[in-house]
Amino acid sequence: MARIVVSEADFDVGAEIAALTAGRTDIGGIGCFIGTVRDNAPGTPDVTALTLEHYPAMTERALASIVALAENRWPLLGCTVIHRVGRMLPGENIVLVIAASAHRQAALDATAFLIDWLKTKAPFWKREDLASGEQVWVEARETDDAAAERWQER
Amino acid sequence: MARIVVSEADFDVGAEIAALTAGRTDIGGIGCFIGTVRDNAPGTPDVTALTLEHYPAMTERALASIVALAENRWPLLGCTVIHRVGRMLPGENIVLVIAASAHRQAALDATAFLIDWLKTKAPFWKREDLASGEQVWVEARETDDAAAERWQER
Amino acid sequence: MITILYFAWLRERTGLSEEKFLLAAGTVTVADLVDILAVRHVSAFQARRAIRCAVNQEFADPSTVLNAGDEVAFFPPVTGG
Amino acid sequence: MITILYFAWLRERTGLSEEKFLLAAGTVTVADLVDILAVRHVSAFQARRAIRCAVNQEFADPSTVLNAGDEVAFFPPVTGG
Repeated sequence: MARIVVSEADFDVGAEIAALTAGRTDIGGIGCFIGTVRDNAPGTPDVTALTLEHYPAMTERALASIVALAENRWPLLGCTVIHRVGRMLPGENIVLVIAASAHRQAALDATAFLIDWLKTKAPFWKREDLASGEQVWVEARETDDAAAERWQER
Repeated sequence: MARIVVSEADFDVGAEIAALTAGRTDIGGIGCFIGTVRDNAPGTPDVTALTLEHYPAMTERALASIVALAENRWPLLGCTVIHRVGRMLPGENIVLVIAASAHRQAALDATAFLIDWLKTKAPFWKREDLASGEQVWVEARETDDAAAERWQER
Repeated sequence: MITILYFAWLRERTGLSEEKFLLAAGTVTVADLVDILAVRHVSAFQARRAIRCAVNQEFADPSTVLNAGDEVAFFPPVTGG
Repeated sequence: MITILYFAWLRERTGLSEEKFLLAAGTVTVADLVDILAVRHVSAFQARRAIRCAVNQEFADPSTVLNAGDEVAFFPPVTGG
């Protein structure tokens, strides 16, 4: 039921939500998260581009297993995960998560879970091109691990 | 900075997100929630229409104060709240909340906060038209109050 | 004089969207007003605990004191979103 | 024979996306393999605690036992999303 896409192409949030909800009258709430490329320093931007590398053979498998966990945990009526790879500029979309359910709490919780787990369990790596000309691999943040862990405590 | 709309007209989620993020390179995460009209019983739909009544003089004021609370609490870089009023059919949009921030946690938390508070603090009332011909005012749910309360505990 | 507004099933049960009311001399609270309106609109004010109130477009308590010119609204718990 | 894949800065520091490796006789774990690779790719395997591993596209532990035909991937902690 879930739609999982890994692609260099950008996505259209409105079209993805429309596709997920078309003809449905059982959905009451749709949660959505979009991750975008951000300059590290507003005013004096230092990130000129972001490159997303991934492990193709593992990526869709990892995403499918994360989605399966969410579907197991919440009564989802629709789920979309799109992750871009390749080179992107500041302001561009990186990732889209949509989770639909009869009630809002399940939709919102599943959305947060999906992006938290995706950030810590799916084989993507970000490299930033800096204004200085340097290329830097983004380091994993401990707060991301903590965000993912909190779903296991419950 | 926030965009607050109360209207009979439907909204375009993609266009609203695009308007909020246009030309921005400081946004890293965008949280979004869409509430839709739902049949109460999948298979044997019993809700034929939903009518949203509101208290116009109070509504935008209440929404503005809810948005101000969110902006006070999280470093938001953009916020949109659109609530429809009037008559809607199953599957149609009712409400849209968008919250953008540099980081995902603030965007997701603000989105959940906004819809939780909106459900318990903004003067809207739902009336369902049932297949039987009856018209029934939807009763407030205690779980909605509990959802709003949890933001005060922290 | 105050303006009283009714919404949702309070509007239906009172049969009114709006009515005017002349405040009595002395201190009148929301609770006092409800006591008076409950006589006039018996079925609407039967389930008092299910009724919420706003004074001048802000949520109010039973103890909120009313002043001439106030807009007082009665409605069930909100169910938007 | 196993296939070893490198991603992100491990790919850059080893200078390789992929290499083949003939498994020694007996039980070989991910930790054993890292010991061997650390000799060959000194700078890449210097910060061992910062390296994650997947065997046949599933996250693996240092104690995971390797078998002929396995695809073993080494990479830094993931940073997608």
